[in-house]
Amino acid sequence: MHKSTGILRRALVFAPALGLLLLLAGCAAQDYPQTTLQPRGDFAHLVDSLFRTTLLWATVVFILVEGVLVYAIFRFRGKPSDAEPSQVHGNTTVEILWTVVPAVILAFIAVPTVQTIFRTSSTPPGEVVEIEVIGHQWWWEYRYPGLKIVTANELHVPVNKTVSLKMTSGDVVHSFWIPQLAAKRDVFPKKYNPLWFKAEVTGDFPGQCAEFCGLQHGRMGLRVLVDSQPVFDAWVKQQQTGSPLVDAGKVPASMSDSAYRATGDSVMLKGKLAFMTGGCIACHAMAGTATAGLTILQGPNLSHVGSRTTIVAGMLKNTPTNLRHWLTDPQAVKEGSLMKLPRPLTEDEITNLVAYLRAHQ
Amino acid sequence: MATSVLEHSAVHHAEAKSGLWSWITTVDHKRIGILYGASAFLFFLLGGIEAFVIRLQLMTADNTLVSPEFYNQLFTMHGTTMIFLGVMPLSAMFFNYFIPLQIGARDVVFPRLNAFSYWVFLLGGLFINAGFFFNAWPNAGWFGYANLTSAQYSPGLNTDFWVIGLQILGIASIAAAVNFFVTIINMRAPGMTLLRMPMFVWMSFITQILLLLAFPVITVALVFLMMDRHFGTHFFIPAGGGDPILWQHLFWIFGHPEVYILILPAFGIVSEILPVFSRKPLFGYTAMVFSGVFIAFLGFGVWSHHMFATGMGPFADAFFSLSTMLIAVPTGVKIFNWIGTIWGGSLQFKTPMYFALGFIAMFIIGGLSGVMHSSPPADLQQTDTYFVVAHFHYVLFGGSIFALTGGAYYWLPKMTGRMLNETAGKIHFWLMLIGFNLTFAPMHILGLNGMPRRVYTYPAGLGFEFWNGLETVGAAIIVVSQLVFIVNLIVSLRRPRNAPADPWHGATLEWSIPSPPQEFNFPEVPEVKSSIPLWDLRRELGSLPEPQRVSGAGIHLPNPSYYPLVAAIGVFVTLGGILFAQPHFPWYVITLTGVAVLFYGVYRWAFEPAG
Amino acid sequence: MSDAAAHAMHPPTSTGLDNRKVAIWAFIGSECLFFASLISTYLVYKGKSLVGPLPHEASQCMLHGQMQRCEGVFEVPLVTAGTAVLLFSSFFVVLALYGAQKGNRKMLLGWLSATVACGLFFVGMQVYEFTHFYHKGMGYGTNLFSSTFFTLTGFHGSHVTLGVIWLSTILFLAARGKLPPEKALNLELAALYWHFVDVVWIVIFPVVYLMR
Amino acid sequence: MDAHVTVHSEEHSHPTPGLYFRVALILFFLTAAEVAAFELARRPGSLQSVVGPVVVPILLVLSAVKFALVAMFYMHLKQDSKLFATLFVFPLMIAAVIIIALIILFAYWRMPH
Repeated sequence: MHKSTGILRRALVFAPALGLLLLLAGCAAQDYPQTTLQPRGDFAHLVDSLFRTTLLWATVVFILVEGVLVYAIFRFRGKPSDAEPSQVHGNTTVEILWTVVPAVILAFIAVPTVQTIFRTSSTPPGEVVEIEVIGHQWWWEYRYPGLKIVTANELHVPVNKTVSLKMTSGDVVHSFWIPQLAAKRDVFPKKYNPLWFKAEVTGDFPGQCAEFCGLQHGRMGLRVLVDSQPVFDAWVKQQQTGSPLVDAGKVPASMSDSAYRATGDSVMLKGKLAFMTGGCIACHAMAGTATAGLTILQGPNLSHVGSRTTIVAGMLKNTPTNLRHWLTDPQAVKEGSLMKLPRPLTEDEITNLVAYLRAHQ
Repeated sequence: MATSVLEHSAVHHAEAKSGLWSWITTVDHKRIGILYGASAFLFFLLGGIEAFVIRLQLMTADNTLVSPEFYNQLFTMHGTTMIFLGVMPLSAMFFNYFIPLQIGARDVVFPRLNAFSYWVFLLGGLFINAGFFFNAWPNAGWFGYANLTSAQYSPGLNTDFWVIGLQILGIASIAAAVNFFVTIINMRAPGMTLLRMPMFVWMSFITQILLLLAFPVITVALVFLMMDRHFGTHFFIPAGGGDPILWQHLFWIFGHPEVYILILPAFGIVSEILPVFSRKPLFGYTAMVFSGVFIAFLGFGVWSHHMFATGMGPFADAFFSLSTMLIAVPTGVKIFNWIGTIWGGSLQFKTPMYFALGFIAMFIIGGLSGVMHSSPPADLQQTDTYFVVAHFHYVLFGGSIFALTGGAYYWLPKMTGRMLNETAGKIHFWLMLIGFNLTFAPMHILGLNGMPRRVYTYPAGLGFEFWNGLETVGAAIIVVSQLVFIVNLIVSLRRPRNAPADPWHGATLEWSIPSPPQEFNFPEVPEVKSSIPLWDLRRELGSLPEPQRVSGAGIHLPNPSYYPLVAAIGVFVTLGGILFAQPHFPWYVITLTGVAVLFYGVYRWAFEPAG
Repeated sequence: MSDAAAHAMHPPTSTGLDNRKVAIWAFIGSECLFFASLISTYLVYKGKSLVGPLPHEASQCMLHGQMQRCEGVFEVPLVTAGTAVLLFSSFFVVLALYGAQKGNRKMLLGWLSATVACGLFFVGMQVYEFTHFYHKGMGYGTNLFSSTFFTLTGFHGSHVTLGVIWLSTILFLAARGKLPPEKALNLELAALYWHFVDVVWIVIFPVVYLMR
Repeated sequence: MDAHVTVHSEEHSHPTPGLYFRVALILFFLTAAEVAAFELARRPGSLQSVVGPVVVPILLVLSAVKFALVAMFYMHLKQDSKLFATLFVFPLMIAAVIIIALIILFAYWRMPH
């Protein structure tokens, strides 16, 4: 009986080790889009190599110590009738040894740790894209002071270029986390915290708030869209149109009301009317409206909302149906969200708003 | 054995005292221990139910079993309950019952203060949970990070129940810590020098020091928070110049020693069980003592490792990282000494031993993932993810709960006079070990693959579904394992009291007296010559005779008193009144009434004959 | 107090030290961390107030509904007097204890009354100071300085008040002849607490009032 | 903290009221010195430039001396059991470490970086 339980015990004790190995060997980024184990940015690589160092030592120690433990359990099982074992109280040599050896192993972790602390603590020199990140309950705001862009939830960055984030919060403590590109850093109101990274491939990298920040902490997602330089440049050019940071949100004549009236684009006119009278304008900046130039409003800037792939802080795909659901009853979609309609919108208003918002590419 | 039962009913007058009033007025450390144990176990089950609902909610992606608000209440109360109302008072049960017995004392040094601690603890625990009935269970996390807890972002009473309840519990902890501290210093049997104390007493002793030094800090932080919420200050409110980071510092200056408060008693229990069931003394007794002292001392210099993501700067990061790694050394020494204890022994596989060995195996894993967190850059990926959740459950469940359960199987026969069923105990162990690993091992994988903590759900497509589903299955197995324990306990309690005084051939003094002990513990105070007095005696005599119950006539015992309860109610009303602190409401009438009751209780207590 | 009777029945303690004395020292050790947290907060927030009033410097304050220039609030002479009185009360209580231990009833009652009087003077000084600050436009939540100051000194003041109540109780007992030399420990415990409250003020006075 | 420390305060010569009085006098003068240092550092004058830069260390030292005097003589730590001194000094050390650490940590936060 002891024999079988010993084997079972051994199997069970090693299960977590097997799990860890599986996790390193078997998981691919496509299975876990938010993984920390497949870094795609230089900051994340620094962290990852340190992680692998600690994991290696942890695994070695784990196998050795658990191995000895299981061996001892197996080897020294006894019966009540057995003679009393030798009454050893201690062994100074052994005790010194197992104090010193772990300390030495720790040094192998400590040295690269301290090196990495200093390497990650400040942005590497050279040309950088500066972006301000502001956490809100429960969405992310991004401002590109140099490029004069304000956007939300989806962070566009160019590939192979260092991005320097200056991060703060508009309300409570949040934590900005982009696992595959960098790591996480808490953001505090009235304080700026740095983070930087250089993405090495283009693609779509999800992340999310990592510090508990209230009711909808679980739905405070974000995405980082790493673009090739030409795509990024085009995106920048598009976003600058109507940006609050460019001529206080003034739009070109081709996007003015009179232009739409001339082309008979009733959606833009009716949608805009719904935007103004439905109450959206109280919280959202929008190109072509009176709030276009404001950066202090409570909700995300919607000037280019049609160009985003998701809405509601990464919760829903940006489709007409989802947008319609969201505008019909935001509290049903995301309970407690600060998106509160002053009055229910009519069917017509919603239809026009959906078309209007999606048209703002 | 039969005669001892007979004699028990015939001779022992003290146990004739029964009924509710005798429990309310009791100052007997053993009865108070049982009260702690019963209350804590109920709270522990409540915390377990909360955990299981959490697991059901996370079983599938985008699940809507519970609302986000209720989920946040569940995880807040799960953490708060398990730490303050589960593991700490379960340890307190063993402190109460076994510190006096192990050091050969008749009671703790201040029996009425002991009763006071228990009542304050119970009222505090009920107070925090009372929020449930007002739809205001605490919901800002057991760590209560400012400024989410400010009146602006947490307007309900939820956080008030938490802030005030924790202050009440803090008073209970400090009062109990003073009591046990002095008890261990001063009530030891003749010959029991500090370096002959049982290891459980040693680890408990260190725990009391940590309680004394850590709880004042959280008390101050809670007072600040209460002032922010009700009295117009801005300690943690940025708009008024306050800094939410200060909360984090004060919280973790308390919070890290608190981790050792939760685990050191477990170390002590395991250090009692392993030698007895290896039939071999503890390996490296002195090293065990000093590693414990070292862990406690260093425990005050590592708090900021909970805050690497806050951006403290490279020098602070490096300092707190290295101090944290340093703690791994004495912790490793303890693990190696436990293995050294079983090495060369003659291992007797009784249920307590199963849990003690399971403890070592699981604690190693928790310790190693802890070392992985101590590296700040790596921690920037791990913190606030399920990797951390896995880590501290391996320490606090795989560690503390396994050890406490082992302690229950080891010591319940002494407390109740009844043996627990061995087969059921082993089923309990295997189910718990399997369920535990199924629940928490996958959390390592989830955390490293990007699942953050404290989220009420997760979207499909991030790869989290499979592991979460598996974890919920594991949690169900844990639930079954606890049911096995409860059934075992109930069945055992319905049987006659026929446990021998020394069912395991123990080494320490509690096994020298009948099970359960008589009210006065020891008919005469024993002399101690080593850390294993009973083994010495057995070696001397060849075997130990079953101790007989004797008349306690002439043995002086403290009188029962209800003033500790009165004083506890005073504390409860004083602090509870602040819950009603609204403008234009005379809440201070309630608080002042509480102060009056407290003073009344304390004065009557002080001038009451102790016996 | 009646615990003393219980002790008489107990075998002598392991260390030979009185249980209650070990307990009060353990509690004092715990209190060190309580005041350390309050003092750290005061220091960490020093100079971070967004509006006045400030301890020493002139600043802009909200008073009578409008912003105006106001002077530093501290009145060092008054607090120096309070400090001196508290220090002397420590001196008085050791004399009272000396009297209690030697069975000198006159000495005990005289010096203990003086101690209580000093304590009351200190509390009165603090009540006056707080009221005065309030009239100068410094409420509890006015700024970080006022909040940290009132919390730190207020908790100290509440300790002094408790000490006064404790010492008064003993004075009452002593006056009725219930503090014979063999019970002098009852006073010693209160005295230790009282000295601790005094040493906390020895730190607070320079750190809060004298460092600018 | 050994079990066999059986120090009874009676075994030591108790301090006399005379000693208490001398301590009280020193405490009084040290307090006066504190206030004097404060005034000298505050008032414009020839001594301001001398005392001003070192007023904080002066105050800390004076306060520490006063603290030690009260603890040693009035709280009897000098002749009482070492256990009591340990019970007081150990928490004081931790308290000091925490205060200093917090000051340093928050000083870093305030630096531009």
